[in-house]
Amino acid sequence: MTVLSVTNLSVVKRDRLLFENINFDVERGTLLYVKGQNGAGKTSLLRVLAGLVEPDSGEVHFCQQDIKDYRENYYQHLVYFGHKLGINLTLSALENLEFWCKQHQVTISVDTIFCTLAKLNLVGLEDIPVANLSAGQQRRVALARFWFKQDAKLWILDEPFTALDTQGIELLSKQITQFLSIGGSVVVTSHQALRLDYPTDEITLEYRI
Amino acid sequence: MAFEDLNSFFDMGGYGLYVWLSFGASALSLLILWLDSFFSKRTLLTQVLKEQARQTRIKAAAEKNNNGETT
Amino acid sequence: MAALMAILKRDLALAYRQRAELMQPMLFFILVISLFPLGVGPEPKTLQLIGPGVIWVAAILSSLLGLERLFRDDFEDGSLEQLMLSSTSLPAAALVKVLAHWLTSILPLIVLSPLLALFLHLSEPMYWALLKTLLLGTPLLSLIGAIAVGLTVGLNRGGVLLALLLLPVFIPLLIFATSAVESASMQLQYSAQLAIIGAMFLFSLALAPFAIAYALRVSQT
Amino acid sequence: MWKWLHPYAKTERTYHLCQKLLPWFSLLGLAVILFASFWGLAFAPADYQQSDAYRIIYVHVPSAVLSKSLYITMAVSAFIGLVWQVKTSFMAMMALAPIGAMVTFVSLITGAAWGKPMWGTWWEWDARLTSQLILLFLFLGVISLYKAFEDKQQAGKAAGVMAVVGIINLPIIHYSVEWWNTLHQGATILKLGKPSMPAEMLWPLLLSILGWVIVCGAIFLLRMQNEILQREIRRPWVVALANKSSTLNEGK
Repeated sequence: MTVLSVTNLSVVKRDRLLFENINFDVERGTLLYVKGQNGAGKTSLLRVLAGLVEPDSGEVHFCQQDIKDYRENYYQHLVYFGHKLGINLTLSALENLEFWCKQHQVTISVDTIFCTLAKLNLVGLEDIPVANLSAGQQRRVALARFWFKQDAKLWILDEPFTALDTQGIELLSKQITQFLSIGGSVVVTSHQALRLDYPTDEITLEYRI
Repeated sequence: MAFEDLNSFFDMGGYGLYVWLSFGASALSLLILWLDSFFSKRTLLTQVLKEQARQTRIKAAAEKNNNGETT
Repeated sequence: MAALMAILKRDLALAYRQRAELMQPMLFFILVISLFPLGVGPEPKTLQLIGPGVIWVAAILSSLLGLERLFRDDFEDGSLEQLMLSSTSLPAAALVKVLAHWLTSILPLIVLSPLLALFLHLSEPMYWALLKTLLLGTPLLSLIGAIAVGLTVGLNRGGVLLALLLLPVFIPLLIFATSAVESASMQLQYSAQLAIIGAMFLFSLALAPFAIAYALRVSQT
Repeated sequence: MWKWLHPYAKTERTYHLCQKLLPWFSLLGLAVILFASFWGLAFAPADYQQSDAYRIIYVHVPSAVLSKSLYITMAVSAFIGLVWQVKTSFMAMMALAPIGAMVTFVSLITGAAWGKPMWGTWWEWDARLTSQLILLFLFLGVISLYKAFEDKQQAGKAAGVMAVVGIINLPIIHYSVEWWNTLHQGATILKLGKPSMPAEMLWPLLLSILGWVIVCGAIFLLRMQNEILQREIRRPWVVALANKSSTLNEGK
């Protein structure tokens, strides 16, 4: 059963054609690794898949429903992680994650948040403003959302491994493989080689001047 | 004593409202500023204690990880 | 519904944490108004004549100052993206954010208005007319202002552009509000002007959230 | 130069100095201010022209005098901080600013309350009141500039520059407002300042000024400690102090 299907997609950004007639499908339990040089349009592709940006032409379907028309249902099952972390710097990690869960209709107790943050070894940093944390720690706070949303069917991650230490990378890779094994599907871009022992489809975007 | 009895003292020759408003406002402002300074001193000190507790918590977790790895 | 309440609670908590920054539009409001007697002269008659117009222009300018902050932080740290990617409807979330912004930065201006009516020697009936026009008119400022802020949030030098976009749109509100206060000074009925301001407010209350949601989607690069 | 002052630049000694002086200042200040106010309110004779309304002078004049002198003290400590890089003087400046703002605010309220019986309106654009209002804006400007910075060192320097700029402008503002006022209205009949007063009215006034100075001194000592604690929150002596004071509280 295809989770995500893209038919002849083309995106123009600042009057530059990034890519055109891109077609691919993502089945349940598959990992799609989007490769390409800097400026090839990987981030723009992911933002179009998430429905944040309108494509120039082409359609994106989630479970055979166009994401433009069934936006609410699509976002019910999507978790997105982009370059901007999506956490407020004056709030504490705890407040940020509580807010994120309320927004995405995830009912969660405070101590599950605490023990997830402990897993991401952020012990003792839960209730101070996120501004006081290092860049890597802030990313791990933002990545905690992948431990919370259980009913998600699709994860879209834009270079999640940058600024993470080896322990962080290993933790996230384990979580991704575990999600894939229970039938979730993941679209990811990354500059480091993916160290996931899981069959991955690949798609490469050529760089156009 | 410039006033015969108590309520002429409060009446202040008909200007009681203005006199007592001024004295009340100044007393209140001084009091509020004193309380604000006093309580922010206390919160600063408790902040130091909280920071202490956080450090010990982090150290304890770090030790637990090391023991976890070594065993 | 719980998500909308969560947004309101978060924005109010954030505003409380940055209350020093919140004080600035209020100080600007008092300062601008106390400049006028120094410029025009302290005679109560002239001050009363220009009073309503001065207070309303100052209210519009200081709300412009505060508007910039409405989506800026959320856009920069990505919370706006996550908000758009949640299943809560964006127009409703935008309306809640505008309400939170109105409560935290424009309501204090209204709370200050008696002091300023004192500065400009406004009479009692004039003050009540001013208060009514402020209570009805300033939400209109926030709603329409939020549309322009939604459009310019992506540009990093949106400040002056914002004023350029919004001031023409605020002119009808300024005209009816000041004329309401003036007719109050002559003990005349001003419910007609109030009705027009109320109509403008309800009109924008109905349509602005969708326009704000669209503006936020447009400014996503 | 000023060798004996340098040890106090060391924050821990300043903190303990403030701790020693605090009880004296607060008790003495409270006593003097209460005594003087009561003396001024109850025992000083009524004024022949304004009967008892003039008693507001026992609150208005001390706060007006104090607001100007506190601004000057703040600007001087800012100047010392900027020129000789003495960190504690920036802390002193920021300890003084809220007290100055509060005292100026009080002088405005008492001035307006005194103006109502005299001019019939709560607010009158009288020269003295207007320059007090502008002084309040100068104080609030320095405080909000200080609060806008994350790093306290940088904030201190920036606020210090604004305080020095303010002090240079203070006389200019004062005389231009006086000139503006006489230009439009002629000197107001009642000189709000210190009219020549008989001795039994003057003594309570001088004493209440002294009372206000001591009370503001006590609040300054307390706020100075706060500024020191805020800057040195990670230092071991602060941690030791916090533990000692917490065990003290449990002991009580």
